[in-house]
Amino acid sequence: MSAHQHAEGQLPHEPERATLEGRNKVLGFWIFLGAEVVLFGTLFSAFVALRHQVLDGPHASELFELPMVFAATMILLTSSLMSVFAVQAMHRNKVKALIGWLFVTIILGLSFLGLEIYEFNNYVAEGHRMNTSAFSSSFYTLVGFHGAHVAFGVLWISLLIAQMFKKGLTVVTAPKIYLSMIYWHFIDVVWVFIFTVVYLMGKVG
Amino acid sequence: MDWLTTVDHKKIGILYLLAGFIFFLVGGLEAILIRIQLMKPMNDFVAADTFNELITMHGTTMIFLAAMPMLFALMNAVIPLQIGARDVAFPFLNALGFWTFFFGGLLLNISWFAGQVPDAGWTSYVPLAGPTYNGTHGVDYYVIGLQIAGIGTLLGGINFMATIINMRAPGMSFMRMPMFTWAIFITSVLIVFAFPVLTVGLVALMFDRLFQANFFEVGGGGNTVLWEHVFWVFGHPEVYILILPAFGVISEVVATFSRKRLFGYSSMVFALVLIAFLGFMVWAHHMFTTGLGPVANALFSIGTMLIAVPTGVKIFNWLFTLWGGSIRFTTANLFAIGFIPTFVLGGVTGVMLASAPADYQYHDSYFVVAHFHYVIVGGLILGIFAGLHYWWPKMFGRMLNEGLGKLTFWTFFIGFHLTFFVQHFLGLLGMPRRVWTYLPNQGFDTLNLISSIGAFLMGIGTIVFVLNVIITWAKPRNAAADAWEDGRSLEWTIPSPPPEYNFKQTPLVRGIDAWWKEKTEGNTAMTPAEPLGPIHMPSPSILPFIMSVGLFIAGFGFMYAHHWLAAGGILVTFVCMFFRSVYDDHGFHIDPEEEVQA
Amino acid sequence: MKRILPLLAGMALLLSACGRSDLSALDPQGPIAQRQYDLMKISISIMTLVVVVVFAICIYVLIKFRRRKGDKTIPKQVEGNHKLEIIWTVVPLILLLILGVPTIQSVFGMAKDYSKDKDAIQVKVTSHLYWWEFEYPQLGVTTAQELVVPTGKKISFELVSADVKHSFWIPSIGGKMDTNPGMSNRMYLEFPKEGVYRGKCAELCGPSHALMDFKAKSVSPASFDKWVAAMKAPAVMPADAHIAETFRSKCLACHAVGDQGTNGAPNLTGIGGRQTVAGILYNSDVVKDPQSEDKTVEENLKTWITNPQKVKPGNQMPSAADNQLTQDEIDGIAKYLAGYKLDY
Amino acid sequence: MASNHSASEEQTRRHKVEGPQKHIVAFVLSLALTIIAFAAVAAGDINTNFTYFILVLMAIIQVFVQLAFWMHMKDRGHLFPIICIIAGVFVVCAMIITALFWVWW
Ligand code: HEA
Ligand code: HEA
Ligand SMILES: [Cu+2]
Repeated sequence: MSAHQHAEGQLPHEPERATLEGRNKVLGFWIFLGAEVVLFGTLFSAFVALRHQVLDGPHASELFELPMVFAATMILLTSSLMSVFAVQAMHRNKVKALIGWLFVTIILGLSFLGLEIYEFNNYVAEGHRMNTSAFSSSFYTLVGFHGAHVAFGVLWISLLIAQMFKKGLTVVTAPKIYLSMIYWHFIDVVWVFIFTVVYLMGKVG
Repeated sequence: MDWLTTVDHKKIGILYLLAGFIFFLVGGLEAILIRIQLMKPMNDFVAADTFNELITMHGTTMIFLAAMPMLFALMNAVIPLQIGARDVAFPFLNALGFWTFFFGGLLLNISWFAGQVPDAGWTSYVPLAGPTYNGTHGVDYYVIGLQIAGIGTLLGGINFMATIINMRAPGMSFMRMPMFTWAIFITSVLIVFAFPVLTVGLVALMFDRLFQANFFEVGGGGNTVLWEHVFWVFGHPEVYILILPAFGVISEVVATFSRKRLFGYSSMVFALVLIAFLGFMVWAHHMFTTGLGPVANALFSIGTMLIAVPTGVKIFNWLFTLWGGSIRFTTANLFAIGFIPTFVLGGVTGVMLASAPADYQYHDSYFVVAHFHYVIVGGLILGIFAGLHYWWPKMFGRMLNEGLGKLTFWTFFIGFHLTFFVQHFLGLLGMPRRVWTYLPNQGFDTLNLISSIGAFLMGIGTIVFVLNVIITWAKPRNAAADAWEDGRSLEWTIPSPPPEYNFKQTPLVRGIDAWWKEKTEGNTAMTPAEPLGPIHMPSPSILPFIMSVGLFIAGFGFMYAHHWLAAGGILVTFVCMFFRSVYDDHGFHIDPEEEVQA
Repeated sequence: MKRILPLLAGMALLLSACGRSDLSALDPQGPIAQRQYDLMKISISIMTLVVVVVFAICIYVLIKFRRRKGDKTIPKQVEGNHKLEIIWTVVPLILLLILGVPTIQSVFGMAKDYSKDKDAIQVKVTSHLYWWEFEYPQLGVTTAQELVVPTGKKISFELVSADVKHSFWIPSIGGKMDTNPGMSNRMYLEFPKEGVYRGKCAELCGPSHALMDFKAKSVSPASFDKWVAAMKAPAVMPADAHIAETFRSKCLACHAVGDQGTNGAPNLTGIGGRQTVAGILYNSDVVKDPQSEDKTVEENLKTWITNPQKVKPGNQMPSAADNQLTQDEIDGIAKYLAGYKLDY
Repeated sequence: MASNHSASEEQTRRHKVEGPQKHIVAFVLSLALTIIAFAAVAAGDINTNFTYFILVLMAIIQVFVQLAFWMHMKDRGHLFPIICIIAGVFVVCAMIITALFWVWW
């Protein structure tokens, strides 16, 4: 594959798609996200089926604190925007800016995680544990799965930042950056449904 | 060592075949024990709880550890060759997929040695499989073993989808792909969208069992019907995951041995897509007696019946491929031709089951056992045997012995019908399935005896196949490139077995049945689509193996609540992922011209 | 031909031997089973048609188009045939329509709810590991293992499980419905003829799933009323005071007879007249067609009381040893229970 | 097919790098949608079903916005990603409907 040379640097215009490996990765990752849609969808349906089974534990409308959820939502949304800027920086072949945006992204991701952990702690203190009721089990599993995805994303992006320092932007590293950004957006999209279905609808009753 | 680190799809295919076949023998042995126990009324050959362990492990092993891996074996061995590719899209993931499947299966079967074996049926219905009524670690082995093996399957699905989309040789448009490739493509789609459902179900069951969650615990507000839904939303597409590749094999074998192109190619493709689509909307036909109410039962009845139409299209297209052809009765073709009527028998009993009010009588009786063994053994297993005999020369460079092959066919085929035909009647006469024994004088005795005798015949057939393989092994590797002379697709243009890089030069595909087209135009080779040059190959890696071992260890850690062990296992896996990300695999190059001289 | 033969043999089998009339789904004894059998007949006819067509084409093709030795000719490469393809899409659709219409009618027909019907007999079925409890809420009666119903009436069932899933199935009368823990299901059946029908558990529920049989006995409405009265009559206790005391303290802790005891384990009222002990030990002095291995009620009771695990592995009843029953006590209780028959 | 097809795609690809404006618009849109959703709940006294309706609508619009702009689904060459996501959503819808209607009946 003759790489198309871009005016500003040595890299082709969309370095993530410059090689067959890169294109395979992008496609494969999308397929993986299709599978993830089903994964989260199943968790959602379990949650929807069990959401009223609270037994003696607190009900969703008593439990959730909207301001905190709102803050978490804003943080994640903003981090998504940051990751868009990261990809744009990559397309301009500006490694420094790229690293900067990635850095902001994971900082926001970490704050989101921190908030979530704090939130879970509060809930447990109020007697809402994994084994309290079917509602609590499905709540922690669904939101926890999302949290685990965020945590994985943070680890992954940190690793990529390290690689950026060491290897710079190449046709090998570019697809990785691109994928991690798609992944990050995906997490954000899932969160849209979580705050809608779990928190807001739970609050409505 | 070479085999532990390989990322070559051909070798991985052989690994899948070996492991899958061994699990097939294990599952078959379990089946034989089941049949011995049921040979006569009130038999006490095995104890009641052992029997439940046997059926559970038989069903689980056969479906997840025997049938699917053997299909993956064929996929790996054939797909890249059929589409003119040097390898799959993700060779590393391919190896990882194999090893996670292998260690997942190993973990599941270690339960026999731990003495705590899953015993709630392959469907693991709660609460029987839940912590309250199943206090031992038996079902934990099921949950964790399948979870690990499931990762492998999902990776395989993603891999083959990407491979088929991105790696086709120049000129091979979607509508020029061989039918087997199409079948695998659709199968992969089904895997990608069905397996995550199982993953979540298993996670929920695992949380219930290990962390006192309440998904399915009625006392905690959980719901047992939810498990049934989750299991079957996965479970029904799963049966098409099993049968579609067999459909693909039959399409290839029948066309080759009748020297005719596949009849109605585009309708075959359309039928595949339709089956896959409908396959996701009929799961509740396994739950007609759960009590979902008449509306659900009516809708799912009709939906299920509709699947008969695209399946029928395939059946008749095969028959009309044979029609007017010049049919050669090789072993592979015998299996394929045996497949067609047998599968139809199984399919039509499926449509009978789909009629909900009648299913109130059939459900969980031996009629269902007869149905699914007709479609699975009479469909899928015959299909796998057809595929193995057909592609054996391509995989190993040696032709299987035809005489022994035919003996395998006849013993297995007759044994099969003996075993399972009578089971229809057993079910209608009132024999429930999953019973470890039955009282005499209920009209079950003779039929069960016949059934057991048939199972022994199938056992003999299998043993003959093993003999055939061993004998063939001692023969020289002399299979021709186009081993059956009438090959139609790209895999028959390269040596048997193919070199590491498959194609010296990527071929240019000029039509459907690419190789056949060249042959009829008098060409002896494909037109290359690229100049001869060094070929890039991925380097072998031990990481997939180690990652799977990590998961295997973590599985035990979770099960026996050794949290440091679980964490350690997961850590091993993550560290491997870290290395994989940090150290770029630059691969190596092979120069085919040098190879020729060397 | 090899494939046709077993099919024909099977057909012959189907027509001649339909199994036991109190068990087989092929010999319906009630309208629900009859309706299901009718559906089976429609579907089997359709399927036979399909199978015959496929087999005919298959055999014709295999005979006509086999390759002769050394034949090198290349057959015509046919792409397809739209007319044919339309035929084999449309004809199956029509066949499915023929099956689909009665299917839907029956689905809704069988789902009719008689729970509010004053004329219907209400029965609440509760499944346990591994026995069946039948409660008649209208009548204030509870029995176990042997369901007793009047002929000619709709029997409206409410089904629920006390532990794991089971499934309630009386093949010759109609079936079946799962019993789920925590949720109840409904269905109804009718028993036009008097008789005793075999019922089965059809959902894997543990080691003794295979042995979780029950009986459904239909009697005339007059007998049924007598039976209800007899069930409600005060319990007949053992004559021997020591046996009575043992029975009360050991057995009635879980079981019930008449107005005594609790319903945590099968109700024993009138057990001496039931066809089986524990659902599977046939009583040669009660059933019409005893087998050589069948024993009398009293013998069966002794076997059961002494070591229930041996008969039904995994069941919840303690053995005589656990209950600290002496041989005399076992004999006494067995004798008493064997003589406990209801007159109806 | 895959390789030579993309080679031609490579040549016809736009050379200009897109600016951030579009994404900021998308961001603001997302913010607005989120705030509407939260406000609808915080307001509290609207009819429950209507609130549900607003919530679901906002979520769906937001997902489209994000998929289209941030995950580049509107760009060329994203046919398979679109199919993947739609297929996933299809399976999920079937299950959610089941969860709503048939698990507790
Ligand atoms: C490879 C696996 C496989 C395949 C392909 C199928 C195919 C089908 N299955 Fe089967 N099935 C299983 C594996 C499979 N099944 C298993 C494992 C179980 C039990 C699981 C368990 O409980 O443990 C099961 C159970 C099962 C049930 C539940 C029974 C019960 O538990 O009560 C039902 C009910 O509808 C059903 C229906 C069907 C139908 C309609 C098809 C159709 O796809 C068949 C279509 C094919 C044809 C119809 C033949 C060809 C068509 C023609 C020649 C055209 C003309 C035909 C007509 C007009 C009829 N199956
Ligand atoms: C791919 C799937 C598959 C396959 C291939 C088979 C193959 C066979 N099955 Fe299986 N079966 C299932 C899937 C499958 N089954 C499932 C899903 C269930 C339901 C489980 C449940 O209820 O949960 C089931 C249940 C099931 C039952 C019902 C149990 C019950 O409900 O109580 C029976 C009974 O006859 C049976 C028999 C057989 C037989 C005789 C074979 C034969 O075809 C097997 C032929 C193979 C051999 C005979 C191998 C011979 C090998 C040797 C003899 C050598 C052994 C040597 C060594 C190991 C060194 N099976
Ligand atoms: Cu199914």
